Amino acid sequence: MSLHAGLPEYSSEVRRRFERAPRLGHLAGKLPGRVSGAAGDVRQGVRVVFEARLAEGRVAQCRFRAYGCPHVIAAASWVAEHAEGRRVDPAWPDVHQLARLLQVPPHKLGSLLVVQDAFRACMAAPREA
Amino acid sequence: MSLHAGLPEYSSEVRRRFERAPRLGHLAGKLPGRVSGAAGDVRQGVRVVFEARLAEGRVAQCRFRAYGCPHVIAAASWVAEHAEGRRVDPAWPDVHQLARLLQVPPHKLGSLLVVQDAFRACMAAPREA
Amino acid sequence: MNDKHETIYLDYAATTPVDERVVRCMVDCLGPDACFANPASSSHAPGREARNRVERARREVAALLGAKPPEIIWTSGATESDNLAIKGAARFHADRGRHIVTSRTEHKAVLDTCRQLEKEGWQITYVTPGEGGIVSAAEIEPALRPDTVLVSVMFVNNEIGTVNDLAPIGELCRERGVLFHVDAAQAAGKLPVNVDALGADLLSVSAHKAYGPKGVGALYLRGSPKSRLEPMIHGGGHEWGMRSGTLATHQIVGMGEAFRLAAAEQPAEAERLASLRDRLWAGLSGLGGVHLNGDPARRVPGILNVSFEGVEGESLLFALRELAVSSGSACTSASREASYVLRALGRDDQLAQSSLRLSIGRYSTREEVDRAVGLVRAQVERLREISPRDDDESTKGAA
Amino acid sequence: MNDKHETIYLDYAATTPVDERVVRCMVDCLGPDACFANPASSSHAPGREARNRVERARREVAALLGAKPPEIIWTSGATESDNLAIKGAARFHADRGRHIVTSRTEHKAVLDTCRQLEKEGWQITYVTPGEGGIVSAAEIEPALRPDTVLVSVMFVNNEIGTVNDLAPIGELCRERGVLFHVDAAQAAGKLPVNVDALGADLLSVSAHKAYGPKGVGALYLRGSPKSRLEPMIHGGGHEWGMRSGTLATHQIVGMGEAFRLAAAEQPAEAERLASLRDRLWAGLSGLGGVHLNGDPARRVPGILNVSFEGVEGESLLFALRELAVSSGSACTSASREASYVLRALGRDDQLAQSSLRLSIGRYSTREEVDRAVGLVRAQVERLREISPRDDDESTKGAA
Ligand SMILES: Cc1ncc(COP(=O)(O)O)c(C=O)c1O
Ligand SMILES: Cc1ncc(COP(=O)(O)O)c(C=O)c1O
Repeated sequence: MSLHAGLPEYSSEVRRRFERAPRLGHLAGKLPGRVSGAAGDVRQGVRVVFEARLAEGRVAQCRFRAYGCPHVIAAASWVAEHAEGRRVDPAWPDVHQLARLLQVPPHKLGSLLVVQDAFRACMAAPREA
Repeated sequence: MSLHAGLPEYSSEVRRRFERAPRLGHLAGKLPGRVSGAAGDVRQGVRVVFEARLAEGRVAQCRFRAYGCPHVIAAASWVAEHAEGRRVDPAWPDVHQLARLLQVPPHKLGSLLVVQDAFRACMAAPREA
Repeated sequence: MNDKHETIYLDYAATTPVDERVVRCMVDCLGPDACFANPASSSHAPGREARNRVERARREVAALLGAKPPEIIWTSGATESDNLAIKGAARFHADRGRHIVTSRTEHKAVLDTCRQLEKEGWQITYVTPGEGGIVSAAEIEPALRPDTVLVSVMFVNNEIGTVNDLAPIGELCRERGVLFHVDAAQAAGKLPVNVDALGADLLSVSAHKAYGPKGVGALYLRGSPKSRLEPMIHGGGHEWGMRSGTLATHQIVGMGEAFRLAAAEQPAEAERLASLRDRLWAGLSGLGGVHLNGDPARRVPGILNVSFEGVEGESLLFALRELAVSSGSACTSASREASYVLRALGRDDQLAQSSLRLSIGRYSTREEVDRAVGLVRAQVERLREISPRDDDESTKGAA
Repeated sequence: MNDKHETIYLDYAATTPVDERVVRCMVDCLGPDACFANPASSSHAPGREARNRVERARREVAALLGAKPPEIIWTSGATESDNLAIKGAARFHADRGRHIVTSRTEHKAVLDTCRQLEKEGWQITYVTPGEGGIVSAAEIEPALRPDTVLVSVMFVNNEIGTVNDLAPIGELCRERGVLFHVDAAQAAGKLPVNVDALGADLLSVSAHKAYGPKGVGALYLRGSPKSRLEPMIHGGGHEWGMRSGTLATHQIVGMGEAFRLAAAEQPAEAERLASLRDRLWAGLSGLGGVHLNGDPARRVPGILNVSFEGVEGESLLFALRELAVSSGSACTSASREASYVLRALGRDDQLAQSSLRLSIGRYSTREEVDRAVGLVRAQVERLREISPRDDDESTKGAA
């Protein structure tokens, strides 16, 4: 069983985000402008949820939760952190950019797509009043 | 090559006779009553030669030479030594007795037969005048 | 936490360290002043001394298995033993039939060998184990056919540590005139192994699962050298022509000593390990949402295979990198593939994918077990916190 | 003389002791505090460290042969390498043809493997070596056919120490699109071996002929892992699927270190051995009636094979039991069988049967050589005295 059960090399950025998980969590209380979105399925090994508060066409705050490998957790954390202050942009984030920044191996692109999908779903979701 | 190149176990009698070769040699000078006989072929790995001096129906002296494995050398030495004093007996020696006495493995019986044949040829040979 | 911390080794089922007493016996057969000669060099005393040590080791291995020394054939490990047993018997008895029965939870050394025979025209039935992953006569009997020549079932499963119910299978095979091969790589030295009690005609063992060296094993062949197998490796006719190649004295001597020690120490050690294992399980199961894989009772003392709800396997393994453990999933391939053994047991994908095999052994201590429990609990709790709740956004399964 | 005297080891061609520097590297991979983990356990740091050492060793072995690391496949020794090379290539390329060319003086690991393929439908041509036992393109070329898929010729003959003329055979094979396998078990570490210079597609080596451990070897496969062989041992897919089974870290590391040392020390050591060997030959040939078997010039420094007129082989061996040497005849079988290599060379039965292989190596000293010469001279003289003269009784050949 051990033969193929190797761990990939993780970049220091992935390691740091996996350990500390910055932007992990929920946005507390009732928040006007709150949106949330998710993608993936635990049964397939990846599920990511984002919550954000939008204000004036920008992401004011963003939090994530993730079930997945360290790359997924790191990517979700990176997206949540870097979303804050950005204009809402339906084309952001981009998996290839994420893969480059975090040094994610090519066979993990599918998992990163789930992160992208979850964030885009969040941006497109109806805002809480 | 080494796989089958083993040495058999030799009994202490075989070892002793191989080392010291009692009764090795020739009967020197011109001897009335001398007989000699041989058997075997160096190309087949065994050749044995006996010389004896017969007197009054008995073997007075006996010497051997041998080309062969330690069992052959020991058997020839044993035969030469034990022949001395014996009555000439066309049925002596007997390979099975030799094999027992010297603890010769069964696959060597063929080689002992050469010893037996050489001695019997010697006994049956015409005497020197 | 960093990678330079001392790792706690909990992977004894993958391989064991070589016992220092065994190392000494091995070193005694290596250097220029040691017993290094070729055991086939029967023309000289050093060669004969090497041969004597090889034969003494053969007696030790035979003794542990309840076999006769000539029934032990040295190999390079259980993988080769499994190959030689299955291909060797199948090819030798090809005229009697070309059907083989085995189980879905065998080691790859058996399964891949069977796949190869399928390519060569044999038919193989792979039975699904019964309750708790146990293979018993109830699964095997319906699979037998008039042209079945061989049944191959492992003694102890290497992933989940369960002990199959072999004696009735052996009896069944005897009745039907079918050869019975047992892969005992994970059993020898861990629990009593007796070829007669099992009814085994062929039995594979490896040294490195029992504190002997890697790269040496043996195949038991009932009635050898009169009974025969088709050899796989030709050249010189060592091992009654069934396995050629220079015998590796130090490896064989190491295996002999390891098996001798196992025979002497197994009962006490099994007790110690069972109690450590129970402590480990008590600590882990306290977390909640932790499942033991495989029958809880029919198992070797050293192996625990557990699945964790709500944590992903690769993250768990990485979070636990201070522990040397095996995972039930293959992370390096494109799509993460859950263990075929756990799938054969009917575990759902999430649980199969987040399983860990923790295996303890001769050098495991209570302190290590306690540290491991603390680490697993902390990391599982942390990963569960990172994970979305069932009630996070829409439903769990939605895309 | 008794058996307890210190034996002088003159059987380095049968096996060598493991160099103490190699022993240390091996021990570093054995015990509980050593690098003992399974190199396949990529899920944890100890496993990855073991894998790193295996890969370092692979680079050392590749370097000695002028190969790329992925072209090295670990095996249990040259016997397995020869089997895997010949059967693996033959079976993989069976659709291209089923004819193989080899020589009558190959090691049994090649000859018995070829015999097995004959049973399975292949045709084999066994060429007789040329002058002095040397196999060259002149012998091989006439044997090639349009359906020839493989030529297998050893580099150095293990019985007589001759060096075959391989580069032109490699070129010939390249031209004809035929695979070329070289059994280099007796060459690696003894003389420069370069797969490109030889034109070899496959090349077998063993650790224990070069001061590494018994039970580990390697097969070089040009272009691996892209080029493929039919594997013999299945189960888990180690070594790019071409040889399954747990990698024996200490064995592989030992082979790597042995080959690294050989690469560093070979030129100087070859010179030292050649001069010892010349001293040995001078001493023996002084006896008269002593014949050197095999070409006197094209040979490795370590091996002398000599035949003695007028002495029988078994008695010679027993008389020389203070020397650990190999004999050219098989004494345990019912009819003493002379070496097939010497017979292929055309030696008459008496000389073939009374041959000795004396092989020297890293720990051989001038004093040992001188003692050996003294012993051989004394014992040959004694046995010749015991032997009947040509003129004893009737003629030599009479029954
Ligand atoms: C059940 C089982 N069979 C076979 C093997 C293969 O044995 P080896 O590692 O000696 O090739 C193993 C271990 O790897 C095993 O656990
Ligand atoms: C030329 C040659 N080929 C193959 C072998 C077999 O190698 P191993 O002893 O590693 O099985 C040997 C030595 O035994 C040999 O000398």
